[in-house]
Amino acid sequence: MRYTLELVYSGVAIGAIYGLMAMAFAMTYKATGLLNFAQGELGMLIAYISWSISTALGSSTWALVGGALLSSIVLGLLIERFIMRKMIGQPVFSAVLVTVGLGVIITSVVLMIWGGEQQRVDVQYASDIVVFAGLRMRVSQIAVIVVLLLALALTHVFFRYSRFGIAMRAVAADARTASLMGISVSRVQAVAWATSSVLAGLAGLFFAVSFELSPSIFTLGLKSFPATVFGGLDAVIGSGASGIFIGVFENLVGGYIAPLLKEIAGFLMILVILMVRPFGMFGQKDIERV
Amino acid sequence: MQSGNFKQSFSEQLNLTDSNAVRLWYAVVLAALVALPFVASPYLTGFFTTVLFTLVGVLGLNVLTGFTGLVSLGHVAFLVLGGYAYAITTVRFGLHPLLAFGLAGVVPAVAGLVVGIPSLRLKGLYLAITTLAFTFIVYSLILAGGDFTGSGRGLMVPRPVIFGIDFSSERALYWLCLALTLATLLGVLNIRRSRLGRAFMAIRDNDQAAVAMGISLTKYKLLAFVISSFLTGISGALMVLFINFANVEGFPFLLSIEAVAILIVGGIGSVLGTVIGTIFIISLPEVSTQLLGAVSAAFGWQLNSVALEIKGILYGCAIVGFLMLDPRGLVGLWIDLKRLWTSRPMRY
Amino acid sequence: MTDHTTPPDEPLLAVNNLQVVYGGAIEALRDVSFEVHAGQIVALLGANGAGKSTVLKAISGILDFEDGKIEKGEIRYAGEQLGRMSAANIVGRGLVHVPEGRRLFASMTVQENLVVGGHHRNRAGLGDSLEYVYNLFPRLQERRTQVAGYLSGGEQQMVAIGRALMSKPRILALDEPGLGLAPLVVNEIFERIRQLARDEKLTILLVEQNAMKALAIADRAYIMENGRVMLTGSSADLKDNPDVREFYLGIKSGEVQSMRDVKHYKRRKRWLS
Amino acid sequence: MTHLMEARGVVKKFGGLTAVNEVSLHVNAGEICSLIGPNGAGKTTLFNLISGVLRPTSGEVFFKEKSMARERPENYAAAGMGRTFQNLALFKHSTVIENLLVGRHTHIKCNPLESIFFLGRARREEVAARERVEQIVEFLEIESLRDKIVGSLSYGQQKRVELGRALASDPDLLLLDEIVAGMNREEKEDIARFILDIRDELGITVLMIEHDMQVVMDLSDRIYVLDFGCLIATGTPAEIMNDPAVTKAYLGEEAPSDA
Amino acid sequence: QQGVTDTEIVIGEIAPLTGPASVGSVALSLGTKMAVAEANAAGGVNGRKIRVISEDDGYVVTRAVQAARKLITSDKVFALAAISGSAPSVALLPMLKETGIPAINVLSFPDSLHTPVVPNIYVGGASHQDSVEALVTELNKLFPNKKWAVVTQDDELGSLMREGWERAAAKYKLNVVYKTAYRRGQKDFSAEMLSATKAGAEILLAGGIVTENIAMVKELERLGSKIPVGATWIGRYPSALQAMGSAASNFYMIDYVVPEGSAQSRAFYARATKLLSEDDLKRVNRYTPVAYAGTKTLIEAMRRCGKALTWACTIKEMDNTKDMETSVMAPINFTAKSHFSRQKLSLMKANVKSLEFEPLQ
Ligand SMILES: Nc1ncnc2c1ncn2[C@@H]1O[C@H](COP(=O)(O)OP(=O)(O)OP(=O)(O)O)[C@@H](O)[C@H]1O
Ligand SMILES: Nc1ncnc2c1ncn2[C@@H]1O[C@H](COP(=O)(O)OP(=O)(O)OP(=O)(O)O)[C@@H](O)[C@H]1O
Ligand SMILES: [Mg+2]
Ligand SMILES: [Mg+2]
Repeated sequence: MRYTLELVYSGVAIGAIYGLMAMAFAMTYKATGLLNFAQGELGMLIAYISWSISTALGSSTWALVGGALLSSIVLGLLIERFIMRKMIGQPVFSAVLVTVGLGVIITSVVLMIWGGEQQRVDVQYASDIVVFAGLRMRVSQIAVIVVLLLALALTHVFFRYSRFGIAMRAVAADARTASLMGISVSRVQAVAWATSSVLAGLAGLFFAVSFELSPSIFTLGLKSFPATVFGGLDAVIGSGASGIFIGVFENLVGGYIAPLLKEIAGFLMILVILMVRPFGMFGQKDIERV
Repeated sequence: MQSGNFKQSFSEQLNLTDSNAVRLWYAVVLAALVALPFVASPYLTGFFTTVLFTLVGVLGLNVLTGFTGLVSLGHVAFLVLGGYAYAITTVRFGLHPLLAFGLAGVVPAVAGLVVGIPSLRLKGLYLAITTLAFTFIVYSLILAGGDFTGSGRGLMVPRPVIFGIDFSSERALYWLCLALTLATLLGVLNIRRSRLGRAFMAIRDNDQAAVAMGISLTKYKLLAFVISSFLTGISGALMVLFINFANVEGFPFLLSIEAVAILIVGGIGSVLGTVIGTIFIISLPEVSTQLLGAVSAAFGWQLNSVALEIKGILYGCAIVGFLMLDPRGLVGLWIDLKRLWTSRPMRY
Repeated sequence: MTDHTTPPDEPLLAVNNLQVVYGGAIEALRDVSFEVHAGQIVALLGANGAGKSTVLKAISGILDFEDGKIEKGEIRYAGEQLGRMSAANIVGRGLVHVPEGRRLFASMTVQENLVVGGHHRNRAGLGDSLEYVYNLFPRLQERRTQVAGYLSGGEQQMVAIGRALMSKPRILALDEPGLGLAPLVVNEIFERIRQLARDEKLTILLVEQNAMKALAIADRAYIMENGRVMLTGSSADLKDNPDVREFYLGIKSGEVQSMRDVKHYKRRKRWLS
Repeated sequence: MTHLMEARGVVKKFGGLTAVNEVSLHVNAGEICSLIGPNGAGKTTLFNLISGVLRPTSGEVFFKEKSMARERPENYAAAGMGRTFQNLALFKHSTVIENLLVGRHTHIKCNPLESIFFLGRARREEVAARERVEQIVEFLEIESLRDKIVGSLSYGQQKRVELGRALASDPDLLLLDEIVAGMNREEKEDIARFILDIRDELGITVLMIEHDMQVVMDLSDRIYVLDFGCLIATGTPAEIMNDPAVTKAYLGEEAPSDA
Repeated sequence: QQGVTDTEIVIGEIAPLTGPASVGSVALSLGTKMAVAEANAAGGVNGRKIRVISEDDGYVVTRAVQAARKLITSDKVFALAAISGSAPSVALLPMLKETGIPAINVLSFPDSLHTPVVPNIYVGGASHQDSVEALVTELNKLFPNKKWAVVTQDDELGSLMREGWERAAAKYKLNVVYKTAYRRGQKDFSAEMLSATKAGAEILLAGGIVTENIAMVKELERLGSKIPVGATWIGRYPSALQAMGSAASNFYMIDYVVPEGSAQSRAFYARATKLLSEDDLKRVNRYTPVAYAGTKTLIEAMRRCGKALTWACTIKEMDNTKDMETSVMAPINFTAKSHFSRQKLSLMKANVKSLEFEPLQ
């Protein structure tokens, strides 16, 4: 029982990070109809940048968080303005591949600037341990869970009380017609890229804090695919929630069935889910009738 | 004199080319390719060998993704299966190399049949992700395969001797790859211009209409997967022969992405594009290395490891740049050039 | 055709010597010029592939989505050059284009489609417009929560028109509004168009294949062939033009001839050839 | 007498809404029949039921005396049913010729392997297919568009390709869904003439949905009128014209050819 | 002989100098650089200066093969001072056998490189099996009859380590309460560590490379367990210790390269500071001395050949390598019978403050 509880807890902790990444994926997908394959790399880059900023300012937590938010927004906007905007209305997979190329660039840049060594992102209290109901939790883990919940709440409010959600769907569905409706495609996508990169940045940062900062943490992007697909590529909130679910699921598999299966458990899970629900749990299925 | 090329009979429309000039070019290129190993350095021969066996696999992917519009991010799985099918059948069971080659195609083809099943329900990126999942499963299976697959250690694969031809020399291997590549090329071009290829493209463009025209989605989607994985499997076997070694580390997941990159950078759906794309992507690292070497030599830089990362940056920039230049891929540029050439001095 | 000595009242929309090229190779329009004055209904007629839709695409600034480009010529709207302006800004200035082939957001409900149409409106204005559209097309009222992708062809056409009206445009460019609509509804729509022009001073640029109806409500019409404007005049004049009567209205020797009596395949007479 | 196609009490429900309700109709060989009715009456849905795109909730469709209830959708074409789509369902990224050739699919018998080797039969069949297709191209006067990518054609041009693709399959029954929509008078006349000819010369039976009363009234031998999924009238053009129910539900007060 | 003029000798080196796997290889090539620089400073090998061409294979096997082909056939190098990681080096084997070019590898030593003996290939170091066996033996001395947990990778490395573990376990009748493999590249070890502690493990064999070990150690810390953790030299980077932070307080490492805390190591760093640039110095780690030793041995053999430098002679002299002192690890020995110089392994302990490993006294 206590064992299960422990498994679930640590599953939630890692799942929250997947969740943030998954939300980031869904956010760009919802507004552009493409999966940003550079997202893991983006998260990593932001983690590095904010780490450098904070170390430069005497490793202060606020510098770290501020740096992350600032750099991620800037990066998101830059990417949209100078790269993705040119791909509006172009074949989806050309655009997707551009993000792949972007990922390659980012990885090399990171290795070039910061080298391949592991770094420790030490934030006050972050790795301190709180004991609650017998569970030993790191502050950073609690923080990421809280952040995910916040992000979920905010996006909910955002989509609920603004017409932006619909505009995003319109742009993704048919950029040309959307612009005929007076929607500024590039503005909508800029917002989407910025928010998505903030989410990705937070995910990357938290990952770096709770594990380590190294040029291999971009794999976090790949690891979060199952969450995104499970929730539905365009379901921002769904994906976020699914992150937790996948995290817990993986841990239970690892703890009860076989650690070897743990890493692919998420992918096995979505194989099953997609057979039943081809557009994920909360995904928008596309309509076609003749 | 002929004022342009007019078809005299319908069968002429079916020919792959209609101008003798083009035929001549084909002949020249072919001759050059065959003669290459005599003039080129072993290193260059090796490079072209890489291009050739990669091309086989990517042409396979093109049938699936380019023609039929089913995107696969997991093609490396078929590559692995093909490679291991060859390795295991020859090393463990001492099968005749030719048979082994057959199996190197058939085993992945069967797997393709299985992976194809989701494609009957799933669309676009959702399908892509399932193929990705499939890759991880294959990796795990191979690693769990114990001595049979040589798990992590992999299997040493000796070059075969077929009909007295010893393929252990780089030349012989090159010619083998060349032959198989040309065969594949022809096959894929035939698909492209025949009923089969049209069925594929019909499914890609509008599956409901395709059904109304009498095309069975189940049959043709699975067929696309089978053909595609078969070719990729063969490519895998050739790759294993090239590196004399079957090992999962030899087939990193990135190869899947690279294959897709080749397709799109070259020009998705176009056979010519696939060829251009393959040459382009495969030579990128080499070229960038040379470039870097030259530059650093010119400026007398000490090339420390850090600078080497520039290669990665160049690689990425090339992909991004060319796609932003022309989202149709390199073949798009090629077409524009040709039109500029033919329709001079007028533009329309 | 268009005299460049600016008439007493500056036209709301003026197109001069427009040349459009698709994919750097296919010339769809050449030297197209015409004017639309405020409150007018102007009709564009022409055979398939004549370039009518291309004109509208050029005006509303969505050519680049199809790799099309304005090579020459200018588009003046309310004293501004539209040539380089982004589609969104053009809509913001009150020029709205109902594209051909409906192009609804298939996975959204009817109501959501309409709301997207009213992107620029505040909540109150949005409410009014919704109401207006719904009583223009009662059919949509019933279907409002249904996914647009599943609507019938005609219903989709209704949504497309309604969606454009949602943004209270100054000038409305309609590409074959009557397409696929039942006769009753067509009459209804054309009646409404006439009203909008008359009562709310809405200016209308109308591409329509049903010349009979178009000429019935238009003040002026331009007839296009192969990317050029071939003939222009007030609807009244055109109605009497023998060629127009034969090829566009199907009226021969006084009355509309039956489709069965059309013996031979087209021997299309060109005004210029 | 025997009907080429007959629908017996077909019903189609989409969730709550009944799009087609207990409709029975038939088409005799060599006829030109029309199906008219207000928007959303269920005409296209009925077409989809007849051509196997959708399965009826209840009721049955017979084609050449044979029940199609158990037929797989992709077999309808081979059975001799050809159709066009109201909202253009073309293969956008392929050329016009390729589109029409896909229409020939069921007439080419070679198997995948033969296609890959492309020798003997495969090649012969391809040649034959192109011959037929070129005739159709000529017929429809779209020679100039032959090698254009369909997606780049104008709406009306695409309509013609739709028609051509349906014809390429040499159907016995041709279902035309608003084929003349988006054409001007002159072009409508051509298509009209054309429809008469394929009936008279090729003996192809036609069932069409149209909102253009001119075309309907002038061409049809018989007309079915659908409203809210139910048949409300059937008969010759003359009868339909004077049917008050039809006038009220569909035509409106003024004359069909409203000058 | 190829690669030799009367003024210079060209030698080659293949390693994954780019990509996340580069940390070790970069340091490696620095080691080669040092050895060569020293030799050249001392007037070169019998008057010939040595030049190194290093090729990057990015740990892609096909590229490793191409790199080797380039070095041997195009650049015509005389010898190879490194032939990349495990999988690539095995792939290179046939080509190297065929050409017969002398090569020494200190980055990886899969069995097929040295058993059966390949005339022209030499490897120096300690196999993963031996390393783990030694690690377990030493730890078992320090912490007798504890309950063991063993976590290894699912790939080749993992299987080798398990082999070593089995040997030791059999020899000392060790009591293992938790034994599992994880998928390569895994980052989160909460489930594993939890199960291990639940099973009552009192000492952990961490079979990861770097990241994995870091994750395991930190996870144990979170779970509040202070059990000793042992790992092998693959991931012995100062940065790893730094990333572990306080969690490393009970972290042990087995390696055949002297610990940073030792006098020899300090001496080596002093030497490095002379020969390497500022930012290169930052990239030095335990792979630098390894390569230094390897290249030095190769150079030594070449020197003994005298003016008439040939492959045959070099190979002969390599075979005569006896107690070759490199000051950073136990002496290196090759004979015609054995081309694998098994280096003596010793246990060391992490020092959380200095971020160094210190010898156990
Ligand atoms: N995206 C495109 N790429 C290339 N050519 C195009 C494109 N769109 C249209 N064309 C060509 O431009 C010409 C005019 O097209 P347009 O759609 O304006 O005709 P239209 O007058 O609207 O015809 P219709 O009445 O059938 O709608 C046609 O010949 C068409 O083939
Ligand atoms: N797949 C579907 N799911 C839900 N409702 C549908 C579906 N297909 C059609 N409908 C509904 O069924 C009704 C009939 O549609 P249908 O397309 O048959 O009308 P129609 O007679 O063709 O009208 P039009 O003349 O405008 O084309 C419409 O109200 C439409 O909303
Ligand atoms: Mg048009
Ligand atoms: Mg319809």
